[in-house]
Amino acid sequence: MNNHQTRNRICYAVFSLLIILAGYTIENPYYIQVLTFIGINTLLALGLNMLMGYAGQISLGHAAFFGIGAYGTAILTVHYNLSPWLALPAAIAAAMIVAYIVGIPTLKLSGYYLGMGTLGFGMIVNILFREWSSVTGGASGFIGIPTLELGPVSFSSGRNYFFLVWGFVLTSFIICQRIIDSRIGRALRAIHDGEKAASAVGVDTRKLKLQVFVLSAAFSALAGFLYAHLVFFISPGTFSFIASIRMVTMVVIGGMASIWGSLLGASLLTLLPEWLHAFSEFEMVVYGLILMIVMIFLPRGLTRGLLDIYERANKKNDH
Amino acid sequence: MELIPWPELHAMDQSIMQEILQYLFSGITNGAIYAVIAIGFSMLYNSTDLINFAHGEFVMLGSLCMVTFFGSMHLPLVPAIILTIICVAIAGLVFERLAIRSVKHPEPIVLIIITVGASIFLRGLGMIIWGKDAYSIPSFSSHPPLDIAGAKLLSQSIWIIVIFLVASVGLQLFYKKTLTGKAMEANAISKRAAWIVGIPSKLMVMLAFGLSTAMGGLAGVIIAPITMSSYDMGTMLGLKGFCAAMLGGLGSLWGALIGGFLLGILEALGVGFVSSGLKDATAFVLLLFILYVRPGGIISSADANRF
Amino acid sequence: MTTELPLLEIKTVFKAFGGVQALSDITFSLNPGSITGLIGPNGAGKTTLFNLISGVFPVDKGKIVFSGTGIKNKKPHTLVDIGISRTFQNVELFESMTVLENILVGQHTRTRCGMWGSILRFPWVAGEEKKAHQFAMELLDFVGLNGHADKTSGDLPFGWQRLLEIARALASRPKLLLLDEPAAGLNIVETMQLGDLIKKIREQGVTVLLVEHDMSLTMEISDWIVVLDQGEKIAQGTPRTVQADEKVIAAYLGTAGKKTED
Amino acid sequence: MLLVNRYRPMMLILSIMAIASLLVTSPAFSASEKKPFKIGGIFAVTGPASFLGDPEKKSMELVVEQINAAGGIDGHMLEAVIYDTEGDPSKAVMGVSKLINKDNVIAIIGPSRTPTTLAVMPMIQKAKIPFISCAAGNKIVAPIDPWVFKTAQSDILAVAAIYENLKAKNTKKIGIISVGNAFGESGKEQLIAQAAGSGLAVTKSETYGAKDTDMTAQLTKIRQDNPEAIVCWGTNPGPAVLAKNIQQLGLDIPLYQSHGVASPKFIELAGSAAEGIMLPTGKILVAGLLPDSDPQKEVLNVYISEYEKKYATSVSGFGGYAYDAVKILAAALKNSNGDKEKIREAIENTKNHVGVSGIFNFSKTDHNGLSPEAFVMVKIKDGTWELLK
Repeated sequence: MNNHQTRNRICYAVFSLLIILAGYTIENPYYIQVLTFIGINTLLALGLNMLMGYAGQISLGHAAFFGIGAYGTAILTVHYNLSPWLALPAAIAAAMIVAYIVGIPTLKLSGYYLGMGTLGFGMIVNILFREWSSVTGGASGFIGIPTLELGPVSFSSGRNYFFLVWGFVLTSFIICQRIIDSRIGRALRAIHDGEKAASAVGVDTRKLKLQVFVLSAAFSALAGFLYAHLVFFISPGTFSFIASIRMVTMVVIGGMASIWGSLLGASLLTLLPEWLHAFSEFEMVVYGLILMIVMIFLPRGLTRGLLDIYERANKKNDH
Repeated sequence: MELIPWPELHAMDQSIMQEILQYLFSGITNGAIYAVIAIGFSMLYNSTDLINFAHGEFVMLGSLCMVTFFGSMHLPLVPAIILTIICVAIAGLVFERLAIRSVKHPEPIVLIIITVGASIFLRGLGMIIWGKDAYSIPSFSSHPPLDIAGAKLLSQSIWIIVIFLVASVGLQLFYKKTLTGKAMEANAISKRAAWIVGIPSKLMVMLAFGLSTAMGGLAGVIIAPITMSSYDMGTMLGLKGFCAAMLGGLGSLWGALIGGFLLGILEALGVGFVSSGLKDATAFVLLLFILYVRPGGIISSADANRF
Repeated sequence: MTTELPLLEIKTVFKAFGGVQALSDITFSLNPGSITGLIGPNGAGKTTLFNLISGVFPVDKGKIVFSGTGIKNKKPHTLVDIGISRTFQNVELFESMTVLENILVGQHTRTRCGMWGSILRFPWVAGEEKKAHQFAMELLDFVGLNGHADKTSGDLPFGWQRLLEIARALASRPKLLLLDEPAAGLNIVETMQLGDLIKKIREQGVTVLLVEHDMSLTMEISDWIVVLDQGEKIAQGTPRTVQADEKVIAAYLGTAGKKTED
Repeated sequence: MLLVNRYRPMMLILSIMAIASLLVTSPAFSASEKKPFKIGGIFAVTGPASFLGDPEKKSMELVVEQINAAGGIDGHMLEAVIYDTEGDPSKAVMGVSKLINKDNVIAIIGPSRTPTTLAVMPMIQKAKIPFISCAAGNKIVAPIDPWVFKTAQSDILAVAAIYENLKAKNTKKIGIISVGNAFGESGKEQLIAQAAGSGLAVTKSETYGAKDTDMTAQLTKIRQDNPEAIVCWGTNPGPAVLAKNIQQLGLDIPLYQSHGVASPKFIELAGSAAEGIMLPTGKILVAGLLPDSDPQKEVLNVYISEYEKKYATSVSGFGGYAYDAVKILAAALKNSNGDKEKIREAIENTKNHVGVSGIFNFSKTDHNGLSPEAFVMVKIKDGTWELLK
């Protein structure tokens, strides 16, 4: 146990060092921006991974919370002139409240029914973003979201924003790691392994599932907040069904029930289109093929899959 | 207070009736499309416990094949339809053989991602083969629309409903009367038991896949004349069909039928009496309501916990 | 036997599934510190009764009283909290987790660190974890699985999985332990060890209700036997009186007797 | 769990690899001897707006090729770097960031859609780089941003052209149906905003989904108030479905479409239902019908023949936005020596530039530079266009 904690501490120390290193050595604002997007996607994947990987509950509508975070801060800062730093907790709270209300009936479902329930919820929220145009700007989008500022520091420049996003990512990683290593995390994994047995050893499965649903909504909303103040413009398309599917894909490709898998999945899905650019017309075909092949041969995601291969190779070497 | 003279009142009534009838016809047309797509979902789920998120793309393939065979190559109607359905079914079989059967641990999440991957792949393929443009083909027959009490029922709608009825009666007969159909049903209920009595389970799954994608192709065929076909038409249709299947009760043929028509009609009435902008929301609000109140769907053949 | 209040009372309980009456008019009670065997041929309703006591299904009619309070319609996790713990007929471990983690989850109701506690790591949380650890180790010792704490539970041999499941059930410090066919799938030696373990559990002051097909085991360790047949209670008493009961012989031992012989 | 923990560092290495690979994927662009002017293009080449982005990309490549064949600008060759947005604002932001920071372009053409344009504008403002959008939305140039221009005709002008036609026919009541995306919404806003000024009453304003298969329900609702005309605002294929539905329902109400369907594809899709439909369009669609006196005629003919020769496909009404943008930019690049502020000023002072989409007269207060003459009204007759006067 102690060993495990030290190892974790070393990992996070190295990780933070890498962030600082990257932030100061990478000069080109484009790369900084790409890494910032990766950070935001990592937050999305991480939140959903807590729900899917640890609690074993699928959600095909998580982009709704991403959107609530983004629209929440946009509406509060632009229409009500609120400071973004006050809008942040408000937007996150809004997503959490919505998650709580929706979660109570939805999480009673399981399997495809849960998938469809969350999908329907996501669609409805997206239609609201589009149709409630007096507040959200409708299909044309919401313009004029302000720059984040903290005293003399302005988060408009790439480097500052990079550190802000990755600071949040690091904090979120630590929060999730702590939850996973705690009594709550064990109970979550127990639910994943067998809901009936978990409830028979005293885990209030409904309450816990709801808590994690709310927690993952909070991470998604945080990502939405960061997205809105990075791009300064949001439109409903960014938070559509496709976005929800992308989030699920990040989690599954990266590796379920793995914090680092979220990072890997988010990095890959952010970078993949860049790499596939060379295929031009064939981009979609190749993208679809990659998804299928990874899932067929490494159904537990890249992180676990590669570990398995590594272990097998090691075993062979041993004998 | 002035009383409205009755002939006028009568006229008003009539126009409202005519309107409602028109909404119904509009709903029935869309509903039949949703129902055919929903049947594809349900059939597959029934035999394999799988939801094919690429089903909408098979509908797209059907539509675009029809554009090629009927629209550009000018084949006669029936051969064009049959050829299209065969092509789509073959695509479905290849997909099952290469992708689905290679999965060692068929967990729902893994299968969802694989079928989503397939849907992106097929969309890309459609774009390469047919390009980014939309296509349209003429209606199967050039009858003028049917006029019923002032409301118009499009000739293609009649085609859709007739083809839909033929297909569902055919399926019903297949399941109930033929040995293969019964074997498929047995396989759906318990793979082990079916295997023990000598039903080749793998073949049955493959057959189910072929039939399901063939239904998808059929849906594409009947949609092609009323709307425009393009490589990206499948996603929304697939979602609506899935929605309809869930509404009616996943795994039930009659459920798919009821779900499809209910969805179509409510959408049309939603446009008429609520707001056209919220049309799609109508479908999904209804879906959530059903899921919360009666998770198994209107005709629940199995409990909602089935994975 | 004693003048103490019974720990668990089943009072005229009825349960039906669809049209099938699974249990009708069942009444009996468990004395604190006793081992009670619940027997009956297949389909007698034993597992259904277990599921009613552990809150998996609601009771149709009648009452179940635990330590003086009615527990009808309480959720399984609340029942664990007030002291009822169970195992399953087909072992249900958290297979991807280690042996130790399984027992730590078993202590879920006896620990209280929540979301905030785990995120902020309050000073008391570490203490709680440490205590939970110690107790888990003690339990592993108790069931004889010491030294295997870090193994993945799904990889254990079946007999050990049984023991682990019992240890996990004990982790919630129950007053009443429900064991659903604990000897199924065990060999003779393992069964004997199991018998000893159940007696040891009773010595710790835990009341045991046991469903078991292995007659020799049941008759040997039980203080009291309740016999069900087709959803009805047909007899109860000490092992000796039950074995002599003609109704039981007719309904149960007559047919199942063969089973004990082989 | 422990097994996984042991390999945590490995996962870290994986993530380092992911980051490192970023750096690897950047092919270092080596400057050619002549030090070319690098200009960026960003269009929705694929995705739902590819009908805009694809011809725009082709048109941009066409002009760049021509200019280079003619010896470039002041001896500098033009180099176009073009990225695909897929119509997605996030991808557009990434693409523009890449153009500005990695490719170091001196000006940017595109994106194709209003939301993607609005999404990248904050970056343009910060980077202070000349930018000519190909999107229709009026929000792009109102309020005016010094660095942002656009060549596509605003929907304001399109609506004005339709309303002028309606007014001439003494129409009083119209029904609107628009697609549920940015294009439809922006059109709807303009239609409603300008209605009163043209003496029109909008009785119903409905929307449809871009992928809807049937719109008879919306039409039934619009029909209730007996409007004298229906205006549909969308891009293919939705408006063609609508046209078919109107025909099938036997509605005898004149139908107006937007410039969003101004392409032969629309007639092909709608078939016989297209007959009698009226719409505003840039002159490119009816170049052959224009009188020889029309100042744009020559430019249009040149563009059409060059485009069709190079790509062996019929010209689209939308590629012209990029064609004009590159032409305007090329003119501004002259004597600029690549100085961004000079380029910007030169664009702002462009006068009487005869383009495909109209005659551009930019100024400090007008960054679109087009007048209502940029649009003509056409009617579909016998499967082809007929100029309305």
